[in-house]
Amino acid sequence: MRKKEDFQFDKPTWCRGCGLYGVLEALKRAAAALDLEPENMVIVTGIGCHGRLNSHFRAFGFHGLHGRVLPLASGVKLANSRLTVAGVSGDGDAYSIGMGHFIHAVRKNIGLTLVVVDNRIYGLTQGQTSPTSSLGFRSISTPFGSKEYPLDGLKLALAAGGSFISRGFSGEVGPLAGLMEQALSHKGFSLVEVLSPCVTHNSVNTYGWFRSRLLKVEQEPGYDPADIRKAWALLDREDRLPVGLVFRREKAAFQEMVLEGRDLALAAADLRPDRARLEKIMEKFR
Amino acid sequence: MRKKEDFQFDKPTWCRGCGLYGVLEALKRAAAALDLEPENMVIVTGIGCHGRLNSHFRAFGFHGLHGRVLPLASGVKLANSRLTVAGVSGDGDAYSIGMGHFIHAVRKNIGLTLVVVDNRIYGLTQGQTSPTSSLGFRSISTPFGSKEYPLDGLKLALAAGGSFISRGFSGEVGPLAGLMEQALSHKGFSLVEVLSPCVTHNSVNTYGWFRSRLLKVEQEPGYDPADIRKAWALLDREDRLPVGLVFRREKAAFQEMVLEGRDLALAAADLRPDRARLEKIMEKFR
Amino acid sequence: MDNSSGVAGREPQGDISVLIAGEAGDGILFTSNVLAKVLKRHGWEALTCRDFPSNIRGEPSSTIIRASRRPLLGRPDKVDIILAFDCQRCRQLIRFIRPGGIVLCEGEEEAPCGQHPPAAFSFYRFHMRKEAREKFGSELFKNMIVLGGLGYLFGLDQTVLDSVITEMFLKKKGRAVVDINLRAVALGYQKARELVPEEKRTSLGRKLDAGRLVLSGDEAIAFGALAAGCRFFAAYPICPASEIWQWLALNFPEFQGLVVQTEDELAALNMALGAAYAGARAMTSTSGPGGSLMMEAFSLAGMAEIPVVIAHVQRVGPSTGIPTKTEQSDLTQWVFGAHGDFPRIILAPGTLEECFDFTVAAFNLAEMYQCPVVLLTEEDMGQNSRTTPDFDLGRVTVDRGRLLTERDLAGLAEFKRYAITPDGISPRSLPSQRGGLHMVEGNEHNEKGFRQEDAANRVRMTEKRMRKLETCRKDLPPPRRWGEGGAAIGFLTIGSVLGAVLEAGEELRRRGHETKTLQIRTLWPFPGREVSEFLSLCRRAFVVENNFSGQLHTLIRSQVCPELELKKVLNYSAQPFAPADIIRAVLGDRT
Amino acid sequence: MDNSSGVAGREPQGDISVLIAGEAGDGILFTSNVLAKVLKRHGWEALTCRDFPSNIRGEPSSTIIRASRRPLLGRPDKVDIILAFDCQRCRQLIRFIRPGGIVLCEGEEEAPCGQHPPAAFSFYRFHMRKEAREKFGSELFKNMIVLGGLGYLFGLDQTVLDSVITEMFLKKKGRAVVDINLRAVALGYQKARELVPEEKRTSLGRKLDAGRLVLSGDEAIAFGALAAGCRFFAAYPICPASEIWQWLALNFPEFQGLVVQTEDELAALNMALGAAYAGARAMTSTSGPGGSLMMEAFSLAGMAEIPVVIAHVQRVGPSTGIPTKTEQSDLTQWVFGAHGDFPRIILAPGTLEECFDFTVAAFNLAEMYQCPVVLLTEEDMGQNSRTTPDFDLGRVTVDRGRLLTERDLAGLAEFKRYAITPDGISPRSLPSQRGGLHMVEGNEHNEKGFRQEDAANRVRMTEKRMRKLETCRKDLPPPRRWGEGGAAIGFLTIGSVLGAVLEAGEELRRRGHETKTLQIRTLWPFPGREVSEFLSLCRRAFVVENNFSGQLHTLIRSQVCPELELKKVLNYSAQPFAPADIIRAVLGDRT
Ligand SMILES: Cc1ncc(C[n+]2csc(CCOP(=O)(O)OP(=O)(O)O)c2C)c(N)n1
Ligand SMILES: Cc1ncc(C[n+]2csc(CCOP(=O)(O)OP(=O)(O)O)c2C)c(N)n1
Ligand code: SF4
Ligand code: SF4
Ligand SMILES: [Mg+2]
Ligand SMILES: [Mg+2]
Repeated sequence: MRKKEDFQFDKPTWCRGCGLYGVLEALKRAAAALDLEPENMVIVTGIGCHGRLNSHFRAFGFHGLHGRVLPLASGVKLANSRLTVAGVSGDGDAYSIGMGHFIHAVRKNIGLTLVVVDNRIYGLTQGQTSPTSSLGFRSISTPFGSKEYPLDGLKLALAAGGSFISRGFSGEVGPLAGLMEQALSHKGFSLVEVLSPCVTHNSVNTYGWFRSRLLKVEQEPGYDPADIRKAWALLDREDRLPVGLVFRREKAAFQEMVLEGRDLALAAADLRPDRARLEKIMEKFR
Repeated sequence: MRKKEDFQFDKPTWCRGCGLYGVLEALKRAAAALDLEPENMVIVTGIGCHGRLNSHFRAFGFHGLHGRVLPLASGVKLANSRLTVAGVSGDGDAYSIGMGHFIHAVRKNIGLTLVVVDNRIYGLTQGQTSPTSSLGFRSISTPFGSKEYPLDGLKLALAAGGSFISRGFSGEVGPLAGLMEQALSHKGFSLVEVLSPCVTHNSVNTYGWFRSRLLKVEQEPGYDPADIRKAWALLDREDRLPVGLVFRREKAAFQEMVLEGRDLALAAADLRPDRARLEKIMEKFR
Repeated sequence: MDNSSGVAGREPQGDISVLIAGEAGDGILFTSNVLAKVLKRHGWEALTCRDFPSNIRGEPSSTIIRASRRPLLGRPDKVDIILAFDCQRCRQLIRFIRPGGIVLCEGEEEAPCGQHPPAAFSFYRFHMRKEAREKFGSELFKNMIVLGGLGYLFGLDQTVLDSVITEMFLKKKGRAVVDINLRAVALGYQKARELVPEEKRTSLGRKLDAGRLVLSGDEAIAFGALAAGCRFFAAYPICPASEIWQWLALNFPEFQGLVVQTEDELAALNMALGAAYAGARAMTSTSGPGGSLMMEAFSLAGMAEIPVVIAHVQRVGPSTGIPTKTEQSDLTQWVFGAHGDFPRIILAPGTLEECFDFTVAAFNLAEMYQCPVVLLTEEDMGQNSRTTPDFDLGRVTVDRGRLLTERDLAGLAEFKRYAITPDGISPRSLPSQRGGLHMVEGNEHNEKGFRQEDAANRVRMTEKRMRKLETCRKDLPPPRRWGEGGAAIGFLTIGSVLGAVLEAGEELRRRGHETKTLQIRTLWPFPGREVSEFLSLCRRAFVVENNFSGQLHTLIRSQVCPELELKKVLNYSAQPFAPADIIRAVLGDRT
Repeated sequence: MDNSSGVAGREPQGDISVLIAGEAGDGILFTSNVLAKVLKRHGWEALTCRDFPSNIRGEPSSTIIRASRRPLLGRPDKVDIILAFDCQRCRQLIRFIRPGGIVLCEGEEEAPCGQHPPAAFSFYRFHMRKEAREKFGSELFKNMIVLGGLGYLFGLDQTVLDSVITEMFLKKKGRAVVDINLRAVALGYQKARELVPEEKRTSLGRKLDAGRLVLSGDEAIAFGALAAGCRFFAAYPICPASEIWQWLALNFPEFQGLVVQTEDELAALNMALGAAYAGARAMTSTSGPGGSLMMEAFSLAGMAEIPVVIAHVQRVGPSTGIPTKTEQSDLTQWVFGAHGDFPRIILAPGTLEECFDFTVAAFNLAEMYQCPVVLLTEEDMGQNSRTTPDFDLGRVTVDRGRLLTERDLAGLAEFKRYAITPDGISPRSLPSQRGGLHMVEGNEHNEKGFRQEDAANRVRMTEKRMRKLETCRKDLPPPRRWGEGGAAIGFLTIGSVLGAVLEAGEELRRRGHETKTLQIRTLWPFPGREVSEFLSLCRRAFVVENNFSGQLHTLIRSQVCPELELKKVLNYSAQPFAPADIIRAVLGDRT
């Protein structure tokens, strides 16, 4: 059985108190709980403070482009579907520049886990308003208050046909690790959004602010994460922030469908040219 | 009072029977019904068969890039909010490559009308599977059947906070024109998705196929387009395709918020340098 | 020549072409592909040359099909036969008929189309559409009637025509469909015979057809990818690159390959990068605007040292331009575009064999040098069909470069993914390999792959990466020389323009001007030495390319600064070069 | 020199610099900006030179602040003072201290940081953090203590320091905050005086400070945009361009301008195009990967002839590279990138006045020539603060080119948006204008803007568009010559490298080598004539630029093919040039 320390690598340099420490801790715990081998895990990150995560998680890591976590991670998964592939992204990375990929990866139900570290700010670039910042939010990009309605990634995932939709809070690492564990075991696309304070640039959405608004779905009487209408109604509440496993359904995953019947990972294919078969193909051009 | 012929320009070259004829006709009728001046209308199109529409609609026209109808149209609207700005896009243009912009324009509630001509195929590029094509759909891009779940633009618009969400059918031009008329009068972002057969490349989703699945929301007993949960439940039905005004709410539009208090369109600003005011600004650097 | 079919008719000139003109939607593409195949089976070299609108219906659309005894052809200047679906198109194109040619037009008008001196060409009304409707109940059969008619006019062997059509329909549509189509062909043959006297037609005899293929550049690249072991293809539809996809979509499943349609080109290249990183041989293809959208990930591939192959089939730009027509105006973008300095390899095949071979090479180079490799062609090469000698499948090899096995990894004291080495190439491991754990970084990083930003590391890592551009030179296709070494006139060209240049060269020789040609086959790293050498042996040099600004010319000048004045022969008409364009430029040049 | 403050101390050398070294998050940026302003108020020329990590916390971060009597400076090779927040950083950077300099370090260690001969420099422990905690209850005040300390070491006039700080805090934070900060400054001054004997410090006297500003290149561009009548700015956050946005976000509202944060760079440029088309003067700004993402819409702007301005502040590439550091490796991308041939204008300011003036010019050029105009700078110019003479606001003019009024339109028989004209410029109308209805097309189109694909139209329209590149030459900033016309050594350079080159030139002259410099200010269309002329008057020529591959060098060669060998002086260390780098290259050159 692996321990979470098996996934630790080096010391992160995030600001003291940053929610990302909780995210990293939860991911390590989840990987340990599932006894994953670091060699069989690939963590793909976007550009942002969240993007430093895989420098400190002992597994294969790919720090790609801003907003392109999902296509990159999808390529990895499809080339070798035996790998556990997780993306770690931010509210800017996944929900602003990466929104197109987000909807389509959810829709196709590609077997990845996406952790969206939502600090409601662009952390790394020194604190601009993000698509999850609330109307009126002041920052260096909107010094007189944002005029944009914030978006809800979970609602969008639900609308896009998501099969595993969850939210955690980096101030509560235990439950977050639990969600990640389930997400990493899910065959299709799994979303774990994490409410995660940026203590340096966001003085509005603090630990306290989040905590006072959390609504734990497992404590809701009669809540059933298989009921899509309940899930929608829950997410549509404006007063509270639901956390926990909001929705889950079984649905064939993209890689299961497209790789059906293949016994080898694409990446393990024997590449030696099979002359006879190629000759046969060439006949088509005669 | 203008007539629809005032908006006609030249003869389109779409395939005989293409749903786009219905879309063009409906848009002309809507513009005429609202007595819009061609000079105060801008139609922005994407790349696809739908992209030919503004070559045949007498108004200002901008045939931009594949997938970028919305940012382009938003720029026009924000620079001159007195204009009526409509985008005409396709299922590929708006929902595949343009998905990121779609979600964000809906979210910000920018005062545009977006007509998405959904023929469930990439028409212009000779018939590839699109994000609205159904699972198993065969085309030159998926000769052995698509392995992707289709998406529902209306659901996504609802989840993104849309304020005007509707769907029409190019086989029923009258109701479609009615929707467009309402959409063009809406202050915020208005979506008019049009189920529109491609008679050349899509032999599955024909006029008959669509017609047999239509569910006219105004004929649903007790349907209330102001009720978001009802709207969600309606869209979540898998057996039928709701058409009509599915959802509408009042919500300040982006241009109303950001241009508040301005008496001139940005495009009409007096550009002559005001030396005294600039001198004052320059003082900041002393 | 073995004129075994023995049909009577005008002696074949060794070169004959037909222009089929109609509208988009008329099925001209199908007709020309069948004809090209039939010509090939007759032992002739064939070239199709399409001129399609970027529209589905109702706009002028035409194709030239050319048969010749020599390979590597340009677009013909004049054609021997025009076959038009309506009078308007016929009038527009009739200027292309050679003196004495044959024009068949379906139009309803009384008078022949176009004004011409009575003897300039022979004009006939040929009612393919009407006959199709009346005899077969559908206009769809018009193309079979056209094929039959051309069969007669070219003096083709009907059994060959019939067997090609049978092959095409039998499996998918069954015997009955084949039969009715063959009857339509026969009708067309008969109708043409009734119209055109035997002595007016050309009779293409049959030669031996062995070891030859007929296909498009897109297909050759797709086949090359399959042969090279590519098993992952992610792309977004775009003309004129979609045929690569279409071919792979049909042929990959049997080889356990995967084609993924992505939401856009950003996703396509990023997904291919992910798959390549995970160990699959991965590729994407695109054109025009799609290439621009790939610039960001292209730069990442260079920085992160991911072996990926991008096939870019150029079309007319800028912006949406003319999506269905040919141009070579993305050369400098791929060589100099994308932000930052990083190693890249750009290959530009000029023949179908090169399309195949360079694609195989591209996958090897990508893995050997751990960098993005671009296959740059153009619509003319990508979509038009040409005959070619068989591809040499024996030459196909797979070299995965410094990819380590788990055993290799176990033998290492420390694995450094970005180890600084004399040749710039670092060892590579794949996810799932024991001992191979590492970070891949798009930020500047150290040898272990971790972000590091100090000046000393920056300098070392930049030099390491860029060193690969020197190391790889020995494995790149050098420029290819054609023609007489001693010739005073030198052409420098690229891609499918080669055919027109070589043909122009032959004609110029007949007119007393010896020429030679240097075909640039690797655009980057630029083969400066070879180009300088070639130029030093020219008295006059012409850079021949399909664009406005002379992008190849710019590139050459930036790299070799020749003493000789490099002249530009440009064509930015959205049409491939005709040899005549080049001949005119050379003869008109007064220096 | 007017040494009015009369503080005692070492005679000022005409040049003095301090290196402040700590970690990201230490507030070094604030300190250096205050200091630069104070130095300017003393009548000195100032330059800040930051070296920040692309991280929020905990990684080495430092800035040099340099004061000098001459303008246009390079990064100093050695500094007079080092002020370090901890011993580790101090040891890393101590090699930059000039002999006899002063080192202040907060660290807890006994021994001085770094090994050095006893007399090499004076070392002191200076406890800004500790004092801040103890005396003011928060480490935040450490920067005030530092400012006070430097005030003493530079012999600055305390009233100036105090007034700058008061201005900064009074409005936003109130009197009480100002007071406590001023007390911290005073403490720092006193503590430094207790440590460092008066005769060791430098005393910068005060000169007249009139008609001068201190700001960054990003701010100068933002101000230029405002002055030019830009009222629409759409962008996506990215270092090191965000300061343009931040300044506009603060200053636009008063001028009824609008800043929109888009979801990505694709949207940013497309939105700016939409606004420009609708008649607003519109702009976006970006860097590195954002530029790559804009290539597609850049090409559209060229084809559709939309006047748009793009400010691209280069950073270290490829890919994410080092986002916070300087490089000039996107030159060829903007000149040759994006698909297809289209007209574009690329301006590269090398001074703050040029940042301002060229931005104003960019908006005029964009409308006069109806094409995209790029302002290309680099992190060093964009983010570092420099002093400059006042911008000449009297020079600001607005020329909207061939934009028609409704009256003009009424007078036309027919309005053709893309009319073919001798100079390539067509009349333009705006949405809402009566008589101005037209189509804008990214596909190839005819004069009316409707898609048209035939060869003749294609050729005409391409030539029309590209003609603008010739027509516009007369209005573009020509290369600027610096130095002695007769000098044998010529430098060619671009952007903010200018400072280091000019400074190197002065030093070389002192060592007996006359030099001259050609500053390329318009990259495209390339000023070939002027560059050739300059080169013809050089005996040796060096192209000095901040990248690995010599992108300016490549560009020059591609356009002028000089007989002279063009030597490269490159710096790809992610640091701006120090004059010494250039001097070394020239003196080391053995030809
Ligand atoms: C294409 C591109 N555009 C912009 C940037 C600059 N950039 C770096 S991080 C970032 C946003 C970070 O926000 P988020 O994704 O929320 O991450 P956080 O730092 O908050 O974790 C941006 C805009 C970039 N690297 N690439
Ligand atoms: C960036 C880019 N990628 C690809 C294309 C090629 N392309 C042109 S139209 C089209 C899709 C058309 O589908 P849709 O939007 O549904 O329009 P339709 O033709 O069905 O109306 C594509 C992929 C392009 N023009 N630009
Ligand atoms: S800036 Fe914010 S998100 Fe980034 S490390 Fe600091 S606290 Fe965390
Ligand atoms: S291809 Fe389809 S969508 Fe395009 S014009 Fe024809 S019928 Fe309409
Ligand atoms: Mg964030
Ligand atoms: Mg479509």
